[in-house]
Amino acid sequence: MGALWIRELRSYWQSRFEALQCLAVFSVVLLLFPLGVDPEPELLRLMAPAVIWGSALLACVFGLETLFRQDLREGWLEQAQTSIWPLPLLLALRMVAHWMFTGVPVVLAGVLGAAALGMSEPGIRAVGWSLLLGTPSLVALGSVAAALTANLTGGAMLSALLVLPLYVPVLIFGASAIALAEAGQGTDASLYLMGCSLLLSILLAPLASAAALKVVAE
Amino acid sequence: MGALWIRELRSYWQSRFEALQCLAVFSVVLLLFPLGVDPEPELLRLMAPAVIWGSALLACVFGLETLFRQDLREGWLEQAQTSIWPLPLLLALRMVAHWMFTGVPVVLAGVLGAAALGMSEPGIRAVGWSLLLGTPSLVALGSVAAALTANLTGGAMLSALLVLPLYVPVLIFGASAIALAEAGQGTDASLYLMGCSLLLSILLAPLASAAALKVVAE
Amino acid sequence: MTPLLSVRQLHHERGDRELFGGLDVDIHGGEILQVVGPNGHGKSTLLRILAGLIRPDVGTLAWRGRAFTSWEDEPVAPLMWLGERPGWAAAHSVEHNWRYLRSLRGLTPDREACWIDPAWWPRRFGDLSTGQRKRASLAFIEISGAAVWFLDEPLSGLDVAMSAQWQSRMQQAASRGTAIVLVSHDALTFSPDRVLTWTGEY
Amino acid sequence: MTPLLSVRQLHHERGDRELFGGLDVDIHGGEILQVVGPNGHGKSTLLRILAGLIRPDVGTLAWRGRAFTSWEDEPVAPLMWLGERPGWAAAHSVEHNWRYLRSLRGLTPDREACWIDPAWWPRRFGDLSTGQRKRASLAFIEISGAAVWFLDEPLSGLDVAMSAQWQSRMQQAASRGTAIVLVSHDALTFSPDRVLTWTGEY
Amino acid sequence: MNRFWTTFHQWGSPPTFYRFARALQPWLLVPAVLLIVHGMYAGLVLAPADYQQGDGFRIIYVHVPAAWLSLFVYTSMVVAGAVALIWRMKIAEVYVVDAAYAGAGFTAVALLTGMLWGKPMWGAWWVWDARLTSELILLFLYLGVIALNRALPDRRSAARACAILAIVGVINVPIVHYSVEWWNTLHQGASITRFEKPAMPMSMLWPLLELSLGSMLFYFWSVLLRMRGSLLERERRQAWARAVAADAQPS
Ligand code: HEM
Ligand SMILES: Nc1ncnc2c1ncn2[C@@H]1O[C@H](COP(=O)(O)OP(=O)(O)OP(=O)(O)O)[C@@H](O)[C@H]1O
Ligand SMILES: Nc1ncnc2c1ncn2[C@@H]1O[C@H](COP(=O)(O)OP(=O)(O)OP(=O)(O)O)[C@@H](O)[C@H]1O
Ligand SMILES: [Mg+2]
Ligand SMILES: [Mg+2]
Repeated sequence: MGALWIRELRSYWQSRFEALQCLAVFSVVLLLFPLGVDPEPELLRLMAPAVIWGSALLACVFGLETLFRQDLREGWLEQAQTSIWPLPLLLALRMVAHWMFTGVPVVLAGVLGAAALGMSEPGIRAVGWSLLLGTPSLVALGSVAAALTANLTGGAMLSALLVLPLYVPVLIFGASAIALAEAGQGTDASLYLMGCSLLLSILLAPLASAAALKVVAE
Repeated sequence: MGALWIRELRSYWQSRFEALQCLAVFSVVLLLFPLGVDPEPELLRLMAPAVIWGSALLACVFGLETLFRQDLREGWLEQAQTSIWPLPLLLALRMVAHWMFTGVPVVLAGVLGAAALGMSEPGIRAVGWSLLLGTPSLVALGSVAAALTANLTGGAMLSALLVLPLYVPVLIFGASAIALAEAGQGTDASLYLMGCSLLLSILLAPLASAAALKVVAE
Repeated sequence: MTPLLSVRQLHHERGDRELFGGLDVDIHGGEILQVVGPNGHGKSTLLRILAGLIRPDVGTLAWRGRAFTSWEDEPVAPLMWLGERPGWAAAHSVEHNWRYLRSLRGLTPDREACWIDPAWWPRRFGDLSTGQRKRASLAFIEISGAAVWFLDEPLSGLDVAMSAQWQSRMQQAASRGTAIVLVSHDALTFSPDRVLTWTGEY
Repeated sequence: MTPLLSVRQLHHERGDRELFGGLDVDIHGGEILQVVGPNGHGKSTLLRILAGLIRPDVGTLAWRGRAFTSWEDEPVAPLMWLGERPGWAAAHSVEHNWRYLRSLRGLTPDREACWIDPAWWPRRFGDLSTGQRKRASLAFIEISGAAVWFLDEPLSGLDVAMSAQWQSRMQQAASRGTAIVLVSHDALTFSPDRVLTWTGEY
Repeated sequence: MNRFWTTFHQWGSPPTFYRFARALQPWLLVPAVLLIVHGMYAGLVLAPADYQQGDGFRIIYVHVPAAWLSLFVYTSMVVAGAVALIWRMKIAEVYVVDAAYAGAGFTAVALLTGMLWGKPMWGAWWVWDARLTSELILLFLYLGVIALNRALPDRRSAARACAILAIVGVINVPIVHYSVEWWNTLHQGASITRFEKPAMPMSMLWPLLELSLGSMLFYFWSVLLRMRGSLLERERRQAWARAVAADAQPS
């Protein structure tokens, strides 16, 4: 297992530039929105929660392609199914590695972005925490959608369509935590909810994705 | 040529549900942003231009996968190169068909979305015009990026990264047209600029994409 | 002797057409079974069913005499699969693919004395030629220590010399007790222990 | 007689290795040229160069005696290409693919009397078996009226009967004046007009 | 227990279910029509106009049943999906897919009537309130199930994939339901609350209950109709399906 985990990490390390593109997409989307409006500081601050979380979400959706769609196209599933590891375990390892290479940079960039959008100290802290708790859920939920559309041509768009509604609760809690912090109120309730949904999705997503892959591949 | 064009349209018609997913992605992204903020009508109205254009842009980026990445993976390029049509022409046909099935629905949905975000009559009209002039440019510019990343694994994300900066001018003009209209001012200048960039990108994009494809395929 | 793998009363449909209507197959250790038959009559599908990749509509699969559930219980993967798609990542180096696939099966990354040309290790798998890719996949299968190999058209793409080499390597593996099920349209240089000519109910 | 297609003084590298160092090839109408050689010595690359898909590092290509630029000037596509990837869309029906590919070449969508099993027309190309997909691609090439065919391993995947059929179909086409360049590791049932054994500078 | 499983499997076998559904349908349709007709009459004619909203409130008789059903149908899909995945029961597979169409319809009706109602009440067709938005997300979930079902080529695996998607999306159902409360805990003073728990006179409430029950029966009738069609299509090569088809052919 250790060897497998190291290999998984090295896969991402070998294609680290690809993985960092997730960060780049996040930054570009984050930049696009202020460009589209009159850049008044007040408006920017109000928009900030939605913009940051929206960008994180979309970066994550773009990242799904590298999560395992590409591998599936190359016949990875057969190798995984005939391996000695349970498929959910393999998927879980992959998700963790994926998050480390795509989620973590987004969290860091989100904090920077929040500062750039002129948010307050507690607001920036809320951005950091909510992204830290939220992005793993995004990866986990995304993996289910990616698995469901695994052997479709043009499945990228369908998986985006399937996954975005699932992301909504995460978005709502995440953005509201930021907005509350900005308004000087406590964020514990929102973050607590995000933590719960994180636990739930981490536990269930590998199982659901594995089931989906098997169903779809038959 | 007529036969080819009809075939091109039928390709999209056969997979029309896939093409409509572009519309669905647009709508979902459009939804996400109001969810992230305090839904005060005033704030929503101010955010509207950025939100509508941002969603259009992202829907377009997701659509690139079906534009021709999938086909390339299946060996379409060799067939196109050995056909009797110049590659730029084939790409141009493809882009037009793609726009008809993905861009047009987005324009219509954008108008509806503008109404839902509580925009004024001239604002809604500006949304319609700017999207109508802007979405073809988005497709055209996107095709260049898709071509450049044609034979990369996980190229979806890289092409998103390449294309988003190219989209910025379109976004700025489009959003400013809407914002101007909302503020009760004339939008002709912005729309005129968008028309020019449309012409330019329609003329150049097929040539640039064809050149990129040939370079990348060698 | 109980067979390594056996399937009984196999029925399976694909898109309205019944491919198998009550097929029985036994696979014994040390035996090479060649499946031949016309295009589209279900050879590849049969192989996938035997390897446990798809569940048959009707029929039971037994592994070493016990009903098959999944391959996950064994310490070392008991079977190897070569399908149309190799399962190697085109964008990664041959070496990385090798180590990854070995670790998937709980094996150490040994790479001495295998059938891969040492010059290939640092190259991207996707940059190899058709036959080189095939050979790399086969080399991996060869030193896996698995009890059964399922090979769908292993010889296609290999040049004449390589094809002959692989065939003698298969024979050696069989003599060490490996069971091999291969689908191939080509005539083999040796005569396999058993030939299943599947013309089917198609 | 001027050859249909000729290449002179071909040099080409792939990843630091010189595959060809000054190769000359002529292709005449009505001739079947088989390219054989070990895996990875550049047969597929040679075919791509001849078909004008990649430009050689050094060397000139001439089509009917004139320097080659592109295939776009002719009313009907003069060449057919079968590579590793078929160029048919897996998600679309065989019929749709057929019509699309015909229109790419300026041909009417005729589909009578071709080598495709009529039951396949409505099916998704991706649902066909390996051999069926190969056969569909070959059927398309056969009735295209092109002057040259470039076929990279056309026989792999076909069953014995189909392989024999295709070989006789190639002979018929050659007798009608088509030039055929094929890469194949398999021994053919007939003896081709010319064999280029490419062991290369590899 | 054993008895239970045998019955369960028998009921789950397509021919048995087909016959059962055919027999049951009239018993659903007749009361459904009666309830709906009477409920409409009572609601639109007999019930007094609201002292605040006038006749506009009568939209409630379409809105609320549709909204309730939109949630109910999704929940039932999730249950059926679990059954389909665990016991590989064909009926449940068919139900997941076929219910999605009706569910999407109810959701759309709830949204549209809500918008129609919202215009006079809030002065806008649409506000970005959590209830409304989450209901819209529910519509997208339904559409996602439909799209996934259409996209996957194989019927059986498509249905099972849809079941997984439905189960993963179930989190949205409590969000729709409790959105009113949660939104209030997060943001105070949304103007909707006033309407959520109206103290209704019985003469207004009765027709609502009648209509809700009636539309639920009607829903069951229609989903059974769809399921029968799907089952016949799926099992078209089985003897029982051929027999049914032969019976239906006027010879
Ligand atoms: C597009 C706009 C609207 C949508 C999407 C919508 C959605 C819903 C949903 C999903 C429910 C069921 C909630 C549940 O069972 O938990 C519901 C119930 C209800 N809605 Fe709406 N609604 C909308 C507009 C309105 C308006 C404008 C009014 C009245 C002013 C209204 C009045 C009600 C009432 C009275 C109920 C029943 C409440 C209860 O269950 O106790 N709705 N609506
Ligand atoms: N998803 C599907 N829908 C409908 N038919 C299918 C599907 N998948 C496979 N088939 C059909 O099932 C049959 C069996 O395919 P299979 O790949 O097992 O054949 P095969 O014997 O391996 O053929 P080949 O020699 O060409 O490799 C073929 O006729 C194929 O067209
Ligand atoms: N992008 C690349 N980078 C480095 N080397 C490459 C690249 N593409 C191909 N090669 C090498 O070029 C050589 C020629 O490949 P080619 O596919 O032409 O061989 P081939 O003769 O067709 O072999 P086969 O019989 O296996 O099909 C191979 O050794 C291959 O490894
Ligand atoms: Mg096969
Ligand atoms: Mg080759």
